Amino acid sequence: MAYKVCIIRAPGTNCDRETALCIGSLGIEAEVVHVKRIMDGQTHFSDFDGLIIPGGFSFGDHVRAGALLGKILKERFGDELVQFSADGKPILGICNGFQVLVECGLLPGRGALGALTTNLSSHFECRWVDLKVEESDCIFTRGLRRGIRLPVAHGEGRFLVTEGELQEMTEANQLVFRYALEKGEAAGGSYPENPNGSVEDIAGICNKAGNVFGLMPHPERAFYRFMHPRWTKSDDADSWGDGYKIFKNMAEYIRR
Amino acid sequence: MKWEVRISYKKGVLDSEGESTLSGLKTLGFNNVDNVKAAKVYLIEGNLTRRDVEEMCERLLANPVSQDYSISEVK
Amino acid sequence: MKWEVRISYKKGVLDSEGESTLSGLKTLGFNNVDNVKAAKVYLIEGNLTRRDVEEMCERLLANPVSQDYSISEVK
Amino acid sequence: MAGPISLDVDDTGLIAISRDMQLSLSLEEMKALKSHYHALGRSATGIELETFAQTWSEHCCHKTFRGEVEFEGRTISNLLKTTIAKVTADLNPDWCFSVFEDNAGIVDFDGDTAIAFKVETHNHPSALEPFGGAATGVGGVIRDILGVWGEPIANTDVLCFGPLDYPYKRLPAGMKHPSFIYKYVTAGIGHYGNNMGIPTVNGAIYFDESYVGNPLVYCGTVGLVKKSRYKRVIKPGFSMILAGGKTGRDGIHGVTFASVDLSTEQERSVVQIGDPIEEEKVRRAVIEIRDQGLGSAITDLGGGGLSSAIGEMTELGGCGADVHLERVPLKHPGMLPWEIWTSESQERMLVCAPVDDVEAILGVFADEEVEAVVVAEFTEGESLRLMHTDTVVGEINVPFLFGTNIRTLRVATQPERSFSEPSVRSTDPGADLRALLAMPNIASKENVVRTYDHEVKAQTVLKPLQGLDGPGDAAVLKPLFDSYKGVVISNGMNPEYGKIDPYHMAACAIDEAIRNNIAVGGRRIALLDNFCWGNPERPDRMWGLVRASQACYDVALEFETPFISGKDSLYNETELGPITPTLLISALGVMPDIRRAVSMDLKETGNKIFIVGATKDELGGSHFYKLKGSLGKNVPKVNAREAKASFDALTKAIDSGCVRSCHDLSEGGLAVAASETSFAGGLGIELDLDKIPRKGELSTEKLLFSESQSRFLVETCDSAAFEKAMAGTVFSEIGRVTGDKRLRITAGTATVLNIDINRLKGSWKNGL
Ligand SMILES: Nc1ncnc2c1ncn2[C@@H]1O[C@H](COP(=O)(O)OP(=O)(O)O)[C@@H](O)[C@H]1O
Ligand SMILES: [Mg+2]
Repeated sequence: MAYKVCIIRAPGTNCDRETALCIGSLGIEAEVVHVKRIMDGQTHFSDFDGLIIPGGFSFGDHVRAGALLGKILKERFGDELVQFSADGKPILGICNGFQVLVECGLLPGRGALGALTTNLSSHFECRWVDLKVEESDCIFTRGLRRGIRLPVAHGEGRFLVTEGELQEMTEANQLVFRYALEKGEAAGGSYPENPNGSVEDIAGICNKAGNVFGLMPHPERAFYRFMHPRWTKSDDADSWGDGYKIFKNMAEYIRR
Repeated sequence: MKWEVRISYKKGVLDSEGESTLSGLKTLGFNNVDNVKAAKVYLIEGNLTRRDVEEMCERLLANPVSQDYSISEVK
Repeated sequence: MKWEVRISYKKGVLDSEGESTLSGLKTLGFNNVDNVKAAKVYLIEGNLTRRDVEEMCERLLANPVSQDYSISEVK
Repeated sequence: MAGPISLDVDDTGLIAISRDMQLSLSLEEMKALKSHYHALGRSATGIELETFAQTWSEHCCHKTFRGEVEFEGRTISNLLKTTIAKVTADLNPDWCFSVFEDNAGIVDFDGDTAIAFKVETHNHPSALEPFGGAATGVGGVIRDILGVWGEPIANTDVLCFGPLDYPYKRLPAGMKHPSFIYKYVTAGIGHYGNNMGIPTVNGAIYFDESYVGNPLVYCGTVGLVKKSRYKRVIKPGFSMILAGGKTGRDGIHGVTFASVDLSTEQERSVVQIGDPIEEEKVRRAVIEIRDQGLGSAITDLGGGGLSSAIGEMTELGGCGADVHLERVPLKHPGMLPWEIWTSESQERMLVCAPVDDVEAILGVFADEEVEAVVVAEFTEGESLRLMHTDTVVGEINVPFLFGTNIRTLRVATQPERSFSEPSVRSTDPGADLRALLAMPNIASKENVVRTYDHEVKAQTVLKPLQGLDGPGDAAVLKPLFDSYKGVVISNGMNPEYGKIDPYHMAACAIDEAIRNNIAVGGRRIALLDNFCWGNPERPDRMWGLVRASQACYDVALEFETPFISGKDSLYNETELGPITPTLLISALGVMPDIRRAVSMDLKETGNKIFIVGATKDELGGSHFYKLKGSLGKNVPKVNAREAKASFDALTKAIDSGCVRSCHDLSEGGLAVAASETSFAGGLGIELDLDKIPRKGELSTEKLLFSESQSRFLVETCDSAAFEKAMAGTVFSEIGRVTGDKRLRITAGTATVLNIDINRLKGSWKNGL
């Protein structure tokens, strides 16, 4: 049986193609679906084995980044998505997708609240960052141990949660990626290593079960080594980039 | 002194934030909304005259070609 | 009816836009500015009660973790 | 003006009509109209005159470049055809798919895939409303790519501003300060490109006092075309579909017939704020229509709005059309027919299709939530009929509209100027180098570059910042999933040299664009020219334009690099005077395998450093002289024949795999290039000036800072292989990569400078 992942898009989503190519190259069928088709009832989330919310500027990121798409998903398809996640199907939100997951309440977790707000620099920023991979149950980062490098490109990536929820998330091993110094330890808020001022240098989080994952960096822009900004220094242009493993894990998990 | 500066788009200039907020609200079921306009507000404190604040608007905060600004004192 | 919704950062959440505007103004020589806060305003028209507008804020316009909102009627 | 306008008046009357309706038509043109309408035996209508004004405007038909120029006692007719386009005609390369014809130039790439490239300027709107002006500039050139059925894959931007520290006191009233323009122009470019998900991969920022009040905003887009889907067929009976944003009173030039009341006047804003999300939806729909094989022709709506787009379509089809203006979706109710016809509202495209395709095309637009309507039908004959509801408001003869050729005559006279070489010395070369690195034109543009997404689409293999954030020479993209073929994009521009000599300025811009491309591994290069100039009616400006065009012919021919498209923006003058004539050359190269791409950062201790090309006493217009407050005289000159041989050899060297890094020498010369490659690699470098191949006697500072063209600094891991590839060209081993982090330059045994590379990087990073 062919497994299928839904890459959901709204007007302004713009990383759907490259994201589909990544998961698609791993033997999973990737279908890019306009959210309108879900709203019209032509397509259902339940037809898929996984969901990716890719990067971009859904609905122009008006109101707040990811807010409009997030609230539409929450209010119109909240129950369906909660069920989707409860069934253990993987959900990946990249950049704008992470913002959408937070706005629709699938991250940090059901009922709990978070926000991804304007970068401390107050502007959009595109750069590669070092990430520390934390101990977690996140199914997307299985086998990732050492630090990795991925690019970020966003204006609203400063993750905020209340004190209490942060503690709960930490205890439940929901922190997955933290912005790090080149040597590997967490950035401690220092700029530009932490590019946006996120609390606790948080770059990516998952739900308690580990099958819903949102991150600001773009793994699809680090799928092959030749996407890395310093690939010309070595001669392994052909090998995988640091983002590959995230999609590979997703594919393997779906086929489990 | 505390001043409030409000920057909005001039009539006829596209307010895409207002437009998409309107359609977002409708999608969420607020069918009685007819119109939404977005604007930006700066609250500026300091030992400043109205003339100073006007100058700030002209030199940095607003573009007179596409935006209107209004200034009011906050008591 | 016409309502004005104002969205601002919660206390304790750094208002990066306000900060960068402050430093921009200082660079331009406005040395008397002490503080700048940025906020967003929506002017919403329609047959709406205050309760409707509150609901809009809770359901879409404001994020409870990072933002406060206030509503006033525009006459 | 609803009523007919009689052209049966004398010359003064004609001039008055042109002036009052703001048609910008010359007396000759008005007279041609007069006799045309006389023959027709009727008066003109307002909308008809508007159409002639648009179609015959400088913007649409390039009067200066296609007109006649008196130059050095002879008459050049059609500068474009006899210089720029002639390069392409003479070379006639079989890989040029479409040149100087459509909205963008198109060259072959890989099988059925071709590459389209276009660069436009958006200067005046950006002076008025920098954010909106720059954003709509980006949006406009993206539509040029959509307008050849191309899928946009990358943007470039080259920006020219006044000095950021220009005194406020000296600004004329109403003129915006360069720092305001700089801030909002860069924000506008980032906003549009980022939101549309098109990476901004390459560009430049340049400062000069002449750009105060008249910034230059060059926006370019590269796209992929499927040759088998490139269609331009128009036949009577076909329909024209207008799709995208609503049409409003934006950017209507020809102000006013009947007196306008205040409220409408307010709506008619001169500037527009583009909506990238709308254009992103339009992009998806257009590509889907293309891929489904629907539609028969396409074009964008830019200057002149519907009047230009539909007019050009009828000309292309050799037919007429019935246009139903009341069907156009409007932003502002009650717009008059002529306003609808000439509105320049953004984010609109025009698709032509046989009737059988129309339903399906409308369906694709609807799927993307893009408004689309059939606005016109092509008809037999040659009449462009404009209708509003059931009234015919205008009827224009298409052959007359496009065939009337009133040649503009310009005069070119060389201005009398004299130049001299200063006698400046460098008593502290290290301090001078640091000062150079901090000069705004040389300093790091990272603060701007990082506000643009240069990675979206995940195809950017060589990025604008390379190694430890060094300045890359060119961007390399890998646009196809299943091929390692690369697209290489670079720029060249040297306004400073033009202050001395426009001919050599143009030659250097071409050399720079090409050598940037060569440096990373690009080849089979196509060029775009983009002239921003002052008023061409002034003989001195016109003389420079002719000389620069002549250089384009001479040099590009020698390099065997055809021009495939271009643009001119003239009349860039304000009360502060004309801008420094500015020619941007954009280069589009390809490479067979991106895994061979070479970045500019040093890679490994012990590798040898070579310089390619000869160094000469050419500091006229150099940044070293500028630093010392002089302009000089000895402007760099290009020996294109020698340069081509050495570029070809370097390409061979790169393909052999022995080149580990390569950086071109430009502003600031050898010393600046060495600093950049070194701090970008985080490694030291040791150079001996005595080993530099040169022409004539050169002092130390001239060796360090000369801006002679066609030169590179190359790091190789295999000197023998490199020397073999380069045999027969001018090059020399001048140093090596060192493990310490110092730039050490000697002249034989004497130390010229010895500086920590991080100090150099500090100066460079904090210059802006
Ligand atoms: N100065 C120029 N140099 C080279 N080509 C030019 C120049 N001006 C116009 N062209 C060519 O003429 C064609 C039409 O140009 P233009 O009228 O600017 O098109 P558009 O309005 O679609 O931008 C383009 O393909 C362009 O290549
Ligand atoms: Mg065009």
